[in-house]
Amino acid sequence: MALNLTWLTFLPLLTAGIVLLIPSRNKGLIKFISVVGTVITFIMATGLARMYMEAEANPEAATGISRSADVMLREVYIPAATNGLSDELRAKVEAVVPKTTEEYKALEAQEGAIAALETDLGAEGFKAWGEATELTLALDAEQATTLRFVELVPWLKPFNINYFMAVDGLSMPLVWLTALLGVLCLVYSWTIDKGTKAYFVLFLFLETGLIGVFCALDFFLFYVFWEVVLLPMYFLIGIWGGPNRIYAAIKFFIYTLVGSVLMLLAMLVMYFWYEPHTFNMLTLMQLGPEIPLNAQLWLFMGIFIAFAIKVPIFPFHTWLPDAHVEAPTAVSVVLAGVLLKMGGYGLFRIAYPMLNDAATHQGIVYMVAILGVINIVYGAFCALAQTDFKKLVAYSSVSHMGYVLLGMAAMSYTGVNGAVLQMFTHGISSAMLFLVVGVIYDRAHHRDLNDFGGIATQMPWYTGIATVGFFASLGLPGLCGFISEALTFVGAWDGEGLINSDGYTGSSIDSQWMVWVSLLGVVLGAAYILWTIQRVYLGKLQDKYKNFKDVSLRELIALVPLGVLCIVVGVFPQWFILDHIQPSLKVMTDMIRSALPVVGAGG
Amino acid sequence: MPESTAAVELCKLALIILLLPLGAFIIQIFFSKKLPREGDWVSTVAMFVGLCMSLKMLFVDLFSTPTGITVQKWFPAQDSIGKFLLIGDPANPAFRLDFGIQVDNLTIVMLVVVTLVSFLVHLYSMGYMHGEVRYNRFFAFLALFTFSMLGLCITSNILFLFIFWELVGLCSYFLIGFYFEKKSASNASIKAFMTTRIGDLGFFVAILIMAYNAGSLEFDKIFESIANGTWKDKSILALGGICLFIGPIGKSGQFPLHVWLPDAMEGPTPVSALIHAATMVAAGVYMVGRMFPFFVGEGYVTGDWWGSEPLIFVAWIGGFTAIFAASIAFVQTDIKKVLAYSTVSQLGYMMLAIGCGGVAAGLFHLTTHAMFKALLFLGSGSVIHAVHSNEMSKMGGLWKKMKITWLTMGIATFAIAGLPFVLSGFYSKEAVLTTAWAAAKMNPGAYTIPFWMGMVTALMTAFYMFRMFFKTFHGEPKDKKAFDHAHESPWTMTVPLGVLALLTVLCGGFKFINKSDYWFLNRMDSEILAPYTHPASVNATPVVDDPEKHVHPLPFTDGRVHMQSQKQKEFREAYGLGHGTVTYLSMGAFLFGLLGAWFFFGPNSPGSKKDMLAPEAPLGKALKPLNHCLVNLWFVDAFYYAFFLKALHVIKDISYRFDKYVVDGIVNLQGVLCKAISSLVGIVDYEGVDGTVRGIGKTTLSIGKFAKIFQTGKLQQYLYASVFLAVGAIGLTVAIYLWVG
Amino acid sequence: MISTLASSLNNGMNFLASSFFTSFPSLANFLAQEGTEKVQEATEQAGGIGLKHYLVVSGLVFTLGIMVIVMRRNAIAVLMGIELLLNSASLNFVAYSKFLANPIEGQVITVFLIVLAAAEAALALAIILNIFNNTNSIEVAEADSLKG
Amino acid sequence: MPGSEFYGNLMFWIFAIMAVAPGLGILLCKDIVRQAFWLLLSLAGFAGLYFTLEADFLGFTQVVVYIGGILILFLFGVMLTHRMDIPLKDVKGFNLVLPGIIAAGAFLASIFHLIYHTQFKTDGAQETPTTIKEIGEMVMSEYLLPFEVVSVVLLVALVGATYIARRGDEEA
Repeated sequence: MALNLTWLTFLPLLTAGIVLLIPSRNKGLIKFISVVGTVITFIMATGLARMYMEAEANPEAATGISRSADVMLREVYIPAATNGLSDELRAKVEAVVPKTTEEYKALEAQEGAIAALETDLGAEGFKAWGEATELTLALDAEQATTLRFVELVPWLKPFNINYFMAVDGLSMPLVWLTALLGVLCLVYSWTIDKGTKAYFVLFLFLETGLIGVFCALDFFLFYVFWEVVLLPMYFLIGIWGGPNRIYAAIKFFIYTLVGSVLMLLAMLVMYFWYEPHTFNMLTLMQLGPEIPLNAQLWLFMGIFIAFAIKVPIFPFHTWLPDAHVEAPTAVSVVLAGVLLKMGGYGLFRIAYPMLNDAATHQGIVYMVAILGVINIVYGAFCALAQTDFKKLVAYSSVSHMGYVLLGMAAMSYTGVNGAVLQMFTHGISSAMLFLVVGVIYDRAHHRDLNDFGGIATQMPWYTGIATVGFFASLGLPGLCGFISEALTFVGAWDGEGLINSDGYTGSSIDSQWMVWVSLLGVVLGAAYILWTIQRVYLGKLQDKYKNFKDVSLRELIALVPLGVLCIVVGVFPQWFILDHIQPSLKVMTDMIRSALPVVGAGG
Repeated sequence: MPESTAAVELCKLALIILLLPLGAFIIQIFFSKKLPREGDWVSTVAMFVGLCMSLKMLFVDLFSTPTGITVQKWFPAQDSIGKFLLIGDPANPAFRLDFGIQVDNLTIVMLVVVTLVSFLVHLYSMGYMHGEVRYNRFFAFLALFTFSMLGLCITSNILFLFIFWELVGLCSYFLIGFYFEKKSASNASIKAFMTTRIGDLGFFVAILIMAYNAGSLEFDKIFESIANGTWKDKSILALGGICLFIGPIGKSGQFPLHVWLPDAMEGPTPVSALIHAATMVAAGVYMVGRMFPFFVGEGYVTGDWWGSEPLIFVAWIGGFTAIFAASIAFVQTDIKKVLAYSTVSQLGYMMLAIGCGGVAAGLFHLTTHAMFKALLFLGSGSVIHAVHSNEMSKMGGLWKKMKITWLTMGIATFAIAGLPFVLSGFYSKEAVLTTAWAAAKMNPGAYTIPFWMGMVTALMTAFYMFRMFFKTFHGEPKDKKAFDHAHESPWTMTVPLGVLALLTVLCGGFKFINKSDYWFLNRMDSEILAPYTHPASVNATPVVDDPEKHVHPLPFTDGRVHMQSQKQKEFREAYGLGHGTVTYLSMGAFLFGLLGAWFFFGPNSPGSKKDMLAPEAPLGKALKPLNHCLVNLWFVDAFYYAFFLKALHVIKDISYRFDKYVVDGIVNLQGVLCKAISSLVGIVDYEGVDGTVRGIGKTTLSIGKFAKIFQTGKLQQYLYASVFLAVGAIGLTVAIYLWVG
Repeated sequence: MISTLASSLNNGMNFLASSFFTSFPSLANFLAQEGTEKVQEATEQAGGIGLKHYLVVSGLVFTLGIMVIVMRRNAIAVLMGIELLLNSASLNFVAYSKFLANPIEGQVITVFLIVLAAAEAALALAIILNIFNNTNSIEVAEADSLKG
Repeated sequence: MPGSEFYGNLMFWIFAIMAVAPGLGILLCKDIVRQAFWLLLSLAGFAGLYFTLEADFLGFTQVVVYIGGILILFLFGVMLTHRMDIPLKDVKGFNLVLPGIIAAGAFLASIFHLIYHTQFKTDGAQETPTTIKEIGEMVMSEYLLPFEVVSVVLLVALVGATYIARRGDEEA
């Protein structure tokens, strides 16, 4: 089983296949196989991450590990792409495909060369040549320097769609987090006994979709995985959910679907209207300047709304509390831990790099920033008003995702790093919180905050871990929450942002009032978390909670790794993760800011 | 600059002191149940070792030269985990944060204070907390607190200071809410954490300003960027200073955000002693002292410290808090509340001192205050332990039963009231007031009122402290039963009291130990003046010894010359002259405070006999409105509760209702809309299209029925009908023919 | 509608009467022996037997035929009525052929008409016999099984 | 001797009356057989009219076919359907008398109105040559198709009539 992205993505699917074969009677075997499947995926993900880190440290050594991009292109892609042609034509095409961008420029320089090529290669041959050249240019471009573990095989040749999977600084942490949460959630849902087989198969299916979304670098493939994720979630919420699950599942499904339709529209527009008809994200990124500004604005809005629904951003967030309240614990852990990151990841991977003129447009920057601030403060206020434990945590997720937007709008190095790290850290802390809610829900079978009290005396270990989780999401220094928040705020305040009113230097969000208000959001965050801790854990123990057992092994396995992760990221952020995601984010930020008339210094 | 081996040695020592409590905390958390005596000795021993090390630093380094040591910096692991945060390429980083350790006079003093008080409190709580339900958890939090407090003292950059600052806040949250079964305790802990968190908001914005403008967050880098003008945006410097001070307002309980400190008395007494008297609240003072050049801003280069707004802001807040808190302390009946408000008042004093430019005076007062306030708290702890109640109404005449506590608390009360020339309290308070006096000379408009506030507070302090002393230990025992079984506390509690009492006396005596005047002030000033006064600063001149103006150059041994600008010169002179008048004034304040307290509350004094202050008595009636204000803590708490909390609840309800009905409403509306449209389409489809089809069917049927009538089967009728048709046809053709024709 | 019927009825009556009586005065003219061709018109105008006379006769016979069919209840009587109708029609044909351009055509058609009448009568009688055999009655009214 | 027209006219009126009057007879008398004989008279009147129109061949065929053939057929019909238990007299019943008169009157009025008002474009009495030759030519030349069709119709009628009548016997 070679260590590459394809195996990583489709291993859960394979496990799901195996689980399907097992008769649904012996639940034990089903659970065991699926957990083993996710554990292997997690080990592979860690291995890949390890290799990615080494590759970061010394790029030269990396070539040995996995075939680099252009080797993959030469040996795998071109033979596959041209296998339809006659042998001598294939040889001719392979010979002619330029190795580097300079070579292509030289070829382009002498006029008539390409026309001559077209004649002697014939239509079929010329089409294959065109696609191969386009890919070489894409892989040679600056964005591709940090791509690793490239998988490139032509998929739907007539439409120039190829199976293009790769991982860089932006997606590696999220892939690893998905694998980790996959293991923890399956272990946690060991007690699911209603339709176990369906539950585990759907979960593995979901995990494949998620890993696929983060690795896909072909827009079409991205969209396919995006929909693959949507389907199991619908069933998981719809069948194993709480009392009002149907409403929540439908609302979730339709909301995301509407968004994905907008994205599909934008994708097709970009495919059909602009010259090199391709779905390949890297070429589309180079395509940016050719799209006129107002077209870019329209496309940007379409894609932005699609991801805004997923993030979720203020006006489109109402599905989140319902989905979370109704979803079973393990599902809402994955939902909060990873699904919300698909939106943020999408904005970073697709919306900003491809449409960077629109992204750096003053109006859009302000819109995104203001939406971020609203998300933070509005989410915090709503969280304060909740009496349902899980809904409170859901709204806290809405509030925390606001930082991602703030960091993104700032588009300074620190801001972007802060935003990406926030996605990772929020994934950990919110996953922990939802597990914490799940543990207490399994015992008390209700989530009314005012009805709890004094759990600390009855379940000390559980309270300890829950406190770590709560204070991580509160943003206490020394835990993961603070690092990303601090970076985001420094980034947002950072003068080297994009544009401000009096010209193109200074902080992107110009007036620092946005940071002041978001800090107010942080204080409110502290308020509702402490209030929750007081209502649930402190105070006198009610007699009906007298016989609660403390945290069981299953719950410990789910909670402890996240707790440790919280502390490790909090104490060693740079060593653990920032060092590795830094270079690719720097490349991406430079590319996006290149759309600026006056390039802000790399502050 | 490569760290000299000596510096690295010193910083390593500091690092060890830092990590000791952390180790104790980890051991306590995980293994306390298995350890004998639930592991309380683990953190106590750790504290003791820490204390010995810091004492070594004190005696070895601080005494080594008249001006102590210069700044020693060391970055433990700058390339690996030490490089805490690095964004952008290392050469020109967008944001860089390294974990560095900085040891200088200020740090050593703080280390000594923190470890000493922490050790004594540990010792004390072994006795006081004996038998509590979460005994091991208490010591774990104490260790964690000490760790974060030490971390705060030795970091070399502002963001790490902020990190440890919040960790300290967290520990105070845990310790205040230790008895979390009591709702009031958990409320108090939340109140403490939230108020400090609001303060931290300002602190964090200041950090953001520094990160952007100064490029780096190291203390020396920030001051250098101000000094050599690389600071990007001068206008924001003042705002930065004020924002930075909002942090200490929250943490050290200054005026607007002081509300949490009295409520923090819900926690166990050792916690109050350690956290809310000696260390945590002092963190704010330490931070202001450490960041003094930033507060002064431009003035630091020109030497004119008394013009900058942030500094004036600090002085004013400090002065006002002092007088404000002292006034409330008059009417408190709970012994710990009195001490809490006295702490707030004394902290106001320290802020006033630093605000007037006397960093050394402020920190000197901080040190002495740490000693006697810790002593006072621990003493009150043993009294409460004996009487099992905080209310002074239950006490009285205890001096017979608790000789040691009475003696030690007596010394502390005299120290804080400012017994002239004998106890440390007098010297540090006198230093603060002289600085204020000198500052009033330098910038009369801004500093005269804070000076007088300080002076009045001196009088009030003496008054309420002796009021507490007399009410607790002298007069008739008010509660017979409580008095009977009151007994002296065990040795673990009384030994710390003795040690602290000894130190309170000793601190005063610095003056005699090595003869040079202002032992403490020289070391602190060297700290503030030497490294940051830019040699090329405007018209800086060397200091010349002038005995009658009490101006003495700092005796640097490493070849540096004590430079100071014109303003500094004037300030030094005013300070020297001020000594005399201020001493007399503060002696007067002490006497008046003592007499007033004795008069009203003394053992057999006229006031207590006739109970002058009773509500019905003439004086009592006159003071009734003032009393009402004081009892209600000047309505600050009530205002906060009514305004902020109510607003919060209202806003949260509005926003959630908005979210539920409007935003969600729209989504559901779309759902409902779709259903309505689809049912409409259904109806149209069924009635319309299908309707017409059925209609056609029906009509043909009815026509058929109608037509049946003619199909009678009778031949003749057919013929009959056809004849008529023929006739009709003929008529028609004729008609048409005529009509056409 | 009724007034036109009434007026056309008395026109018809006085036409018959006038033509009946004018034939006699023409007799008188005749007696006065003017030329034959003049006599031709004279009989024309003067009431000689013209086309209209034959038409009137066939109209009358046709109406009587209808009355017979409608009023008689016996099937065979009905047949007789039909025969009357057919004969009046054939008379018309012959009358027209007499007074129009090609005198023979009308007669040829009448021959065919007579042949058809014969065939029709035979068939009708066979049907009547069949009805009679089935229902033992040849009441026209009773044979209404084809009612709608 | 009075002019030939006189006799022609006279003959016309006699035959006209002979044709019309029996119609009333058929209408009124009850006995079916008498009706038959009235029909006989009417047919004879028609034959006479043909003679006045110099259509002698027709006259003869009328007499032979109509009176000789069809009338006799009618009589057979009457005899065959005659049943002892039902008196030959017509049974009163379905009285369409009044409506019948009205219908006839209306029809008559409209026919006469037409006859009276239309100006027939007559070319005057035509000299009609001996009709039998002419008719034969016409039948054999212009009217060949109708002649053939008529022969087929006769054949069909013949077969049909016998079939229908005989089918009745089988059943019985």
